Amino acid sequence: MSFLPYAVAGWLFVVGLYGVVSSSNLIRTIISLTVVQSGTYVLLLSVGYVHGGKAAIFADIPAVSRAVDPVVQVLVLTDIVIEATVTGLLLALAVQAHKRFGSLDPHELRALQD
Amino acid sequence: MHITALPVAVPLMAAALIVAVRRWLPRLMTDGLATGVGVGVVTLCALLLAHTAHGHPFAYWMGGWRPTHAVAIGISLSIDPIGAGLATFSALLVTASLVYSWRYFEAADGMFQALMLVFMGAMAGFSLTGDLFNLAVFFELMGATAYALTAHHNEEQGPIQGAINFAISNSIAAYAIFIGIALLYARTGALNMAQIGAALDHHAADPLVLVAMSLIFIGFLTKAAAVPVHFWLADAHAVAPAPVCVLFSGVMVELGIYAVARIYWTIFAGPLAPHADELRVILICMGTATALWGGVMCFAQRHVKRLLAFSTISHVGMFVCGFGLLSAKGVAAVAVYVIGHGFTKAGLFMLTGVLLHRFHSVDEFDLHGRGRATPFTGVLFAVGGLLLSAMPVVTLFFGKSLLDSAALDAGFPWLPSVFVISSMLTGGAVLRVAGRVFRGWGPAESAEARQAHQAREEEDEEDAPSDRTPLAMLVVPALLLIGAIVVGVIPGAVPGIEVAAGHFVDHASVIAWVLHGTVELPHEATSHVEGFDYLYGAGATVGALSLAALGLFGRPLRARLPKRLLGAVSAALWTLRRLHSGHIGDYIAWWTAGAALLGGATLVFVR
Amino acid sequence: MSRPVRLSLFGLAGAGLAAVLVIAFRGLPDFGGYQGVYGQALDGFGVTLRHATDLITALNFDFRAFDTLGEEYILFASVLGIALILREMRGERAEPHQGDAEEHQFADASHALRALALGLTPGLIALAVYIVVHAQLTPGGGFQGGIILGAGPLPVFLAGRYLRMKRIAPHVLVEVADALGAAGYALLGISGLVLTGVFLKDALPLGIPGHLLSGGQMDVVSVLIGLEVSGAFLVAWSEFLDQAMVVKGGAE
Amino acid sequence: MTVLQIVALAAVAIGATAVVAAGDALRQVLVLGIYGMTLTMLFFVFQDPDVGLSEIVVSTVGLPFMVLLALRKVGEHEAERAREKEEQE
Repeated sequence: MSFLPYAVAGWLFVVGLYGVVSSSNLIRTIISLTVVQSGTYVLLLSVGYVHGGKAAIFADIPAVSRAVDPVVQVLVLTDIVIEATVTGLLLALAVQAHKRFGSLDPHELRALQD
Repeated sequence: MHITALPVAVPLMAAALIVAVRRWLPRLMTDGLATGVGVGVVTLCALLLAHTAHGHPFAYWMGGWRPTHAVAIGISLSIDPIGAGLATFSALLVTASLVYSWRYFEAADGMFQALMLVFMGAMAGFSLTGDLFNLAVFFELMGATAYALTAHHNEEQGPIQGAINFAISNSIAAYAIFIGIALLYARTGALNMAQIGAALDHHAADPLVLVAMSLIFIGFLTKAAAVPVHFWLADAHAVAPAPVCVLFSGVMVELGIYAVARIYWTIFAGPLAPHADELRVILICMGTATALWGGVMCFAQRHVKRLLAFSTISHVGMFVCGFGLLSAKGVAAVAVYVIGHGFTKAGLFMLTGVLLHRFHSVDEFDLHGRGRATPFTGVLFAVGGLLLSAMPVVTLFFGKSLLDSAALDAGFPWLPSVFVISSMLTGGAVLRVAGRVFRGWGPAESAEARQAHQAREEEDEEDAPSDRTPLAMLVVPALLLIGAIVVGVIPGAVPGIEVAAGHFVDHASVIAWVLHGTVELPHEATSHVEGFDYLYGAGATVGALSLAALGLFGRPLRARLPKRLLGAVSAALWTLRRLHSGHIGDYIAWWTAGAALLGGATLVFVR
Repeated sequence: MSRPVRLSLFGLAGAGLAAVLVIAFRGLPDFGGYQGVYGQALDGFGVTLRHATDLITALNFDFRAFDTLGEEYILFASVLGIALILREMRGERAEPHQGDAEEHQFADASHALRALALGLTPGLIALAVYIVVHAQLTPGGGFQGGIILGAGPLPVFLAGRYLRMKRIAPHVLVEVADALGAAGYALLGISGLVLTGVFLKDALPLGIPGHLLSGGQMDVVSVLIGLEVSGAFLVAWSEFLDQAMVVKGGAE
Repeated sequence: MTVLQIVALAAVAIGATAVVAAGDALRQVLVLGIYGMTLTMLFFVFQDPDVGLSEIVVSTVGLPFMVLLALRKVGEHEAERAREKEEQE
């Protein structure tokens, strides 16, 4: 059972990749990309979890009690900001792609075939 | 040093300020401001380089959070000559590119200059940081800026598609890096690279460490564009504006290699030392495949920017091999080669920009003979081709002779011939273009008419082709090409890089100076150029010239070859080209395969 | 590659990657049994050193503030990229159709619903400000508060008044807010350099843990980030809104 | 491991699969919103309230708004093209 969080993280990563590879609509590709990234959140937070630990906020608990690892949370926070912004950038590109190609199917985007 | 953080902070702040006032600032002032900041950052980086070059690498702790009991609680910039040198080099290229683009296009209200400055700060941060997660943050920052810059010409199909492929490939690469970081953090409880390295020294290379290494490697190698995770590069480089390509090919891709090398030597060198032989084979296989694939595809192009893009991939193959030799000499060779290649490739992309500016096309056949109108560009272009073939006594030549000698030392006597083939193909392709475009040599029509449309559609933002080239657009590439010639012959430059590489690969000493501030640096430069190096170098240049001639005048010769052989070759080439389909799903399928292969290979062979 | 070929390649590769990941993950410490030196060191003296009760904020805005600087510029660069990519192209025209933009699809909404939506705006802004200034005390900070602050004007749009929303949050202003927030963060780092000799080092008094003005520069950082994030998200949203509501033509 | 954690993890795994498997893009946006909720729940049971708060503002406000507007723009395009086609015929 203790392997479950890690397994879920791996699953998110691979299933998201499947979404990216199999997608026939760029907006779906982009959404699948966020699933890949959420795999990294789950892995990081699972790594830093401590049984019985509290959130690392010491407003009303004594500082000596066990807390979950604060560092991984900060990494995930950064990760989430990156997700939101890069996704926005990609969506802008998708909107523009639809204007230029008249389609969002990667198969129809044929400007760069070698 | 007090100024340590400024190469990152100053360009970022300047970019934001330019955006804040961009609607009211005249174009001239925006350009002047951006260029001024560029010059300032080059100076700052050069000061860092000068300080460290005399044997004083040091760690700068942000916010004053020095490590307590060798546990880093803050983020360090870990400054050594290689990192500071790369920061200087990248700042120099951004500045050159900013000057070049003064007249290049109607930059949209300062957004272009602001993005270029962010890019500059991101590359400086990437080169200097000593923290693994911070490295990934700057990787993403470089990425976000680069995706936007790629799509600058938003009126055309190519740039949009190129930017999408670039962004998705590199985002997934970043996620792989995050997974690797999570694994290392779980094992060591550290994010500072030196501290992770120190913690891993007590462990054997178990599967967790090996997979963490593979994922981080494949992530940064995606940025570097090694086979089979290289597909995005040709797309992005073919469509980005020329001043941006200068940075992509000249330094961004090389930063991927730098990250891999830095991470290996600081973090993994301890546990992997007993397995270096196996790892060497894996990396050199990858590098060789990249060098040859890129070289062949390069020679097969007629779209000049795409041709240059594949030549970059081919050179990345050499860099991967050079790093993969896992020796100080290999690192030194790559460092020298990166400088020579960066200057040369930057110059060539700028000259291609001149073609685009003058004739609104970058198609080799389309431009047949038209380049006679601008002979100076032609001379520079041909010089660039000769430089790429690593002609004796230019910077690239010194890099290559070091690379050859490192390969022989490590027991790969066949590797120099791969390098020669790569130099011949990439140099030959550029020389062929020079001959066809600027002299009108060879036939004006290709045997196959593909690609032409695509290359012609690529337009400058100006409406009509112009008959004059702005001075800056010729002076800057000329200066860069001169740089590519002379850096290697500056007395002490190459031996200095060798000494720096010796420090770079000294795992224990890096940990000591980052975490404890103690510096002990005993290395000396040992190598010198041998007689056979000149022979090899001259051979590659002659080979490149003959390949160019073959490409220009070889059609009658080709008719005499046996049909079956010709058929097999063109079928193989056709397959290779089909793989570059522009379909992001294909690219990510290959990316997954690359990650699985690298991870699987390290798990199976390194034990 | 054709779709079946692509999917079969991925089938093999994905299975391989999954296997590699599982082998690696087996080496991880048991879930819940993590004992890393970094987190423990901080748990030990985060509050005492920084006088901030939310250790996450202390890490984000102080110990690892340099990461956050990079992160804020990722946001800045992406939003600049969005504006660059979606800038008007030849053949496009930006003309709000009175019927479409001024009173768009929610025009049928009852007055009560509209009033409710409009009433949300001040509430959202108040909530946002609370979250931003309590960064060092309770969960949340400049980023979370910034998004909520940015979302403040959105109810006006949802109430069917797009053009009025643009009047509440004009494009130029939000862009300048975004840029000044980003520049301010870098400037804060440099002012640390000037005042204390170290980049990003805190030059402000730490205050009493638990108080509003505790944690030194964290409050300043939080406000700057709040400014930048709200500006950035508003720029991004209004670029997309412009595309959806007022930009016509330009298709090939 | 608590029951709540197991439930949250299972919900996340199922949610991700549903996002990838969802039929059309509009439905996918909806499922993505729900997936964001499951992630938020997971972060709270993992004692990470800061992260949970971030995830909830991004997944309920930040992203869906952009995705929906992008979809609307694309849809409007297709309608326009269809109209032009009709006119030509």
